[in-house]
Amino acid sequence: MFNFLSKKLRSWQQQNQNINKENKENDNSKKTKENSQAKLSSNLKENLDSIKAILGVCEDLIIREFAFGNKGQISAAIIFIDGMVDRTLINDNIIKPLMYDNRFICEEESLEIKNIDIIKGTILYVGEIEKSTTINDLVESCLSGDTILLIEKAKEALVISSRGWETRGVVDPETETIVRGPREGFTENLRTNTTLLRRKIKSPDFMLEAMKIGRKTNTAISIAYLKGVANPEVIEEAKRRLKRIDTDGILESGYIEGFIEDAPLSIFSTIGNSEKPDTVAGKILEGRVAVLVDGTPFVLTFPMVFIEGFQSAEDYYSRPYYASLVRVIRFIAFAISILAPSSYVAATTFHQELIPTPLLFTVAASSEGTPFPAVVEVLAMGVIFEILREAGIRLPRPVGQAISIVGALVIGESAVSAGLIGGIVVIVIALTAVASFVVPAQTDSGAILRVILVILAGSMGGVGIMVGLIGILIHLASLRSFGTPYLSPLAPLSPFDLKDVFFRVPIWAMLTRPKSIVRQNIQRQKFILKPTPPPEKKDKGGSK
Amino acid sequence: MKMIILLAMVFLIILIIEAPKLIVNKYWKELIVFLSLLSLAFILTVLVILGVDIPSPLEGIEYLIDDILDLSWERK
Amino acid sequence: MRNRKIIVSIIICILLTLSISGCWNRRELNTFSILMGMGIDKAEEVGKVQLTAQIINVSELKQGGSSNKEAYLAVRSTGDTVFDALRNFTKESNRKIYLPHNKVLILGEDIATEGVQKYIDFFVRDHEMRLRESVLVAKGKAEEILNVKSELEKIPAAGISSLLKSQNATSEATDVDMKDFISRLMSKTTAPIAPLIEISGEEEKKVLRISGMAIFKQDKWVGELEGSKARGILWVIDKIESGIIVVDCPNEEGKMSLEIIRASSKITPELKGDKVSIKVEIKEEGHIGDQECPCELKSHDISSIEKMKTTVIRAEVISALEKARELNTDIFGFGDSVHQKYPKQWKDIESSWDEVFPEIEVEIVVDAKVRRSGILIMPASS
Amino acid sequence: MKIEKGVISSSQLTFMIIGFLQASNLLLVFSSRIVNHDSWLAILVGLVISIPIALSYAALAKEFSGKTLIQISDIIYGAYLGKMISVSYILIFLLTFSIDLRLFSDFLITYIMPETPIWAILTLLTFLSAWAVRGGIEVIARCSFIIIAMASIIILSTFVFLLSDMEFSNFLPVFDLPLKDFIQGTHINVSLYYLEIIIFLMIMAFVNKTEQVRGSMLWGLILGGVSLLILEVRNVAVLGIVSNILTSPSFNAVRYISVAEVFTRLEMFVVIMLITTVFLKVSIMYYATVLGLAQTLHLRSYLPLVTPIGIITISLCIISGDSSMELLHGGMYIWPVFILPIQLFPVLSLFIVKLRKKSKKLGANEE
Repeated sequence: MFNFLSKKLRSWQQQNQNINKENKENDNSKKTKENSQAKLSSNLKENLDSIKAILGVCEDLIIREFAFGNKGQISAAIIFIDGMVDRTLINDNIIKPLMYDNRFICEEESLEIKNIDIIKGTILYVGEIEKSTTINDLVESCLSGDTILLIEKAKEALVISSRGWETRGVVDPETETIVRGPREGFTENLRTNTTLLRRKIKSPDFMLEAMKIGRKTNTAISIAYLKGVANPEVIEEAKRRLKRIDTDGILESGYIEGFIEDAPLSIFSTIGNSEKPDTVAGKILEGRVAVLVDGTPFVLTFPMVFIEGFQSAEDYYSRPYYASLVRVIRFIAFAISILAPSSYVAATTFHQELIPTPLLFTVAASSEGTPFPAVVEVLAMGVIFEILREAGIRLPRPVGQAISIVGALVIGESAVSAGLIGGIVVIVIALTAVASFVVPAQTDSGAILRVILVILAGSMGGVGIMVGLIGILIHLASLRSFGTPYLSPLAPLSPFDLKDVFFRVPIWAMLTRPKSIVRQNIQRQKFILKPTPPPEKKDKGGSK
Repeated sequence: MKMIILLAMVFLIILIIEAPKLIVNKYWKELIVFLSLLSLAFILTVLVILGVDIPSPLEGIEYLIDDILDLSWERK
Repeated sequence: MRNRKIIVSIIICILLTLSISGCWNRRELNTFSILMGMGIDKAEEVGKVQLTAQIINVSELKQGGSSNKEAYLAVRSTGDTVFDALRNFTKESNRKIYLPHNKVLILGEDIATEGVQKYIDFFVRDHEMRLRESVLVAKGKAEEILNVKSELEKIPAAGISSLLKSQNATSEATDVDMKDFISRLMSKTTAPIAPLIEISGEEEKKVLRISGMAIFKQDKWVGELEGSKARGILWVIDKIESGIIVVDCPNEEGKMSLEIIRASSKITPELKGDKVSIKVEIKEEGHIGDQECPCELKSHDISSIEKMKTTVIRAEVISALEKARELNTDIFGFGDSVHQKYPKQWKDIESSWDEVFPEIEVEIVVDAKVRRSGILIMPASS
Repeated sequence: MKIEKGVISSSQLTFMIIGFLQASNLLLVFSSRIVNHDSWLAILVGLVISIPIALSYAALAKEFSGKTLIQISDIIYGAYLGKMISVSYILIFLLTFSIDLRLFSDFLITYIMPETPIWAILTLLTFLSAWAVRGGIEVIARCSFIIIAMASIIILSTFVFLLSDMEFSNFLPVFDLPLKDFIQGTHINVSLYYLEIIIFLMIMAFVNKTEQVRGSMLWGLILGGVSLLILEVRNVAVLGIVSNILTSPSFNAVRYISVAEVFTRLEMFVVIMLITTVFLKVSIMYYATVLGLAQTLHLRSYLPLVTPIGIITISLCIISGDSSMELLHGGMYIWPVFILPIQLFPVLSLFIVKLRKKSKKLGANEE
């Protein structure tokens, strides 16, 4: 016993040491990298060679050597990576002015430093130019799409911002389609995305902080928040967690989510994501922090609470009564999506007395002669449904339709008429499937919960379901997202925030930001904004 | 017998899960309390499974209240 | 994070133990048969109970189940006690009987006259039983009642259940559920009542008929009330839903039928010395439903109709009362009402209630009204 | 060194008390068996009697703000006597905890799954509570609002559904029983339902605003008492005399619901309500037991005690009574008598503290 324990302990310690070692090695490699930050020499050839040595001979690396000056006496080189730059900008605004502008008359013994400043200051027609002296910097900016201008005899180089690559335009987002509201969605381009947000919140308080994560990918990310509203602790914590990330690559915001979320092993996500600028802007205005990642249209927002999944941007654009009705329907649909199969199993195998008599006859008649117990039927149908769904998403559209036909025929008709499964099971699963799409944020967690609850219901009946639900409740109650309890504003209860949970009050009555998220600047609008008719004019002879 | 082996396994799992944390943190006192409570629990459950007639604490209370102090509501 | 690992492993442990021990109480729908109606009789062997159960043949209820079999099966079994007999069904049937959907419990005549207490305990004690099931008393054997096919319903028990509900239309019998029955049984003075069911008609065309109310004394069936006499009880215990009262036309030949729309009653006991007197106030409202005589009714005619109606109601109550006095059973709950009003004096009266009850003076105050005359002002014939 | 870092708000304390009392729905049978249809009166009188005692609990908690019952008795009675008192408190908590668990398992077995062995249900419920207890007081407190919201909706809606079946003449004649029985019924009410909130002396220490404890205690007690009252009125009005012979009048009353033949067979809601509130109550008791033990032994964490105590409880549940009839007898005649002095003990403590303070003041004045 104790042998075992001590072994276990020892292996732990070893693991820890190994990890520490690795970390140290990483640090070392970083240091050597920093040491090797060679400065530019004054020889163009040398500089080019050292850049080539780092970047290697790639087909998309283009080095254009040319000469300029009134006598063509200054040789220079432009380095850029094809496909990541705006070619017309390089041709028209960098090479053309340099070679065409003859006013650049230079003495034989002219100083190289002066040349650089003159070129930067008077010749190039480009918005953003920086000077750089180290080769590493040059390589990095070249890789991110800038153009480098190297000049003979200069110990500095110009980094000319010329990023321009094919991007998708701003289009209707696919995951969150709405009827009323802005149609634009985020794109893969970080700059476009920040612009979309900036266009919504034109305030000096709106802060965007840049960061680069990923040793190999060097992915740019931005932290967006509203200064004076967002909880500074959350911002600090977010930055701390983001800085902790030391990985080779970030390809999508999901990577970031995985690294910074509070409950990495939970089936519930504690960080929200959205593809719509208006949704994200709304969340930022409520005091949340957003993280935009280059290369993905999905923007992370946190702190996230459970009920956020039930709120849609459109709720706030439509009239409050309808919005509230839809809200309630979403809650019902979520309940159906996780409870319907397990309730069916529990009712038909444990609590037949709960089924009204005529319904019981129908259910009994439909399950008469089917070979499998109800649990197996429901689980199998659930798995088949998930397979169909997955196939439908992954396959190309035309084939996807074929899948749905096959699914409908095989499962809906043949299986029932062959007596393999009861007709009621098909109805239950179909209802579940439809309901599970109503709350997209919880679709994935719902699928898992469904399976767990069906198994529990199959072994313990209704008590099993209740045990499962209480377990879920305990789990949800113990979750936090960046310091905010996941179940707030329900638990802990903050009565003021209930204005936006089961029903949505009119916009003019939404006086405060959610208290569980924001600690400062709680009030978001003036107190009396309820529209009223203008006061009646008191002149009595008005009718004439 | 099958039940007792099963029970021993459960207790072993509990021990493996809980004890290392206490040892790593050097919570010696807690470890002692934990181990003694766990062994008490083990003895109790084994006795229950073996069907040994353990006197119920409620019977003791009933004896105290009813027979010694004569305070039971039933008598008055 | 360690916490979660612990939780996950505990969950695995529990799931393992659960799967090892198997699932308790699990029964698939096709492993038991649903009971719709139950009848209790005395078995031919002395001291044994015979149960008749009406269970559903589910595959026949399926749509398109076109074979000409019945949708139900009536099975029979005997045993020393009710529960014993119930379990003995499995000797002949491969499926266990499932009780919670039982609609009617029919007590056979022999059982009812012997005393139902010992037979009914199971139906209250078992967790599968509900307090909503109807209790009936059969004239003859309960088994025979359950064997009579229903014309409109696939399942006879469901037919009996809806037959009971339709008694509202005449209010000459009322549905008595298990809760009412046993709460009357538990009361020290109030006697249970239950609708009485019998078979009428010839061999091939047997039909079931609710003939009135059975009156119990303690737990023994002692007598019955039929037709308007049965309505007499319902007037007093406030169970009248609807019904027709037939009176003579005020001035001319012919009859009128008056429909009862709503009725309520109130029992007020009074204690003077040792003498108990009861005042029963009945309020009734109704319409003219049918009129044979061709005359237009004036307002004073209406008041005479009301008077006649009052007399009819009073007569119905008195006939029930006389029957109760004759059998000396307190079916109206007079004892309980005295208890509720005079809790202190009650202790003295309680023990001698059997002597007190037949002597009680009952004052019947009926307030009957005719409110509307249907869509006619006067008969079409004039 | 603080053993519990969590902080709860005073409103959460109220919710927990309400849920705690709503769980006593299960125990209603103890007093209603004795006082029959007058049990509503016993519940009301019991509530009135319990309020001053509960307030003295709150006063004690305020006197020693941030200290649990165990620490308080350590301070008042010194190291040795205090330890003895603490141990007896813990034993009582453990016993009440296991008896409640046992009664609930008995209920489940009687009404829903008669063939399931009791240890399976006990293990499942204890595991759930252990999970919540491991999460700390904050998790239990957060669960409480959702649980009591659900339970209250169920209580009110079943009341409404049953309105047409209620007969209020069932309550007549009022006070139709010997005084002794009434006192016994009230006593059962007081010590089995209301004064079990002595356990909250372990929890009040973690309320963020100590001055609001008094109010939330009062509100919790009143609202919880009112929900018990509603339940009892519903049961007696619907079932009348039959409710005296049933092991769970609530379950049978809700089973009786039949609104337009559509809303029928709703008894699952009673199970839902009971399972959630009993879970809450049991978790609170579990937490108090474990925390109390850890504090008595001056441990740095209570987490290692959770699993062993849980297993001991399961065994205790199984051995605590051979049959439900035995438990019923104990609950009706023995247990209330046994537990009342312990429940009144904090009042004595408060008295001692006040006396000491006064004498100190007097002493200070004389000097």
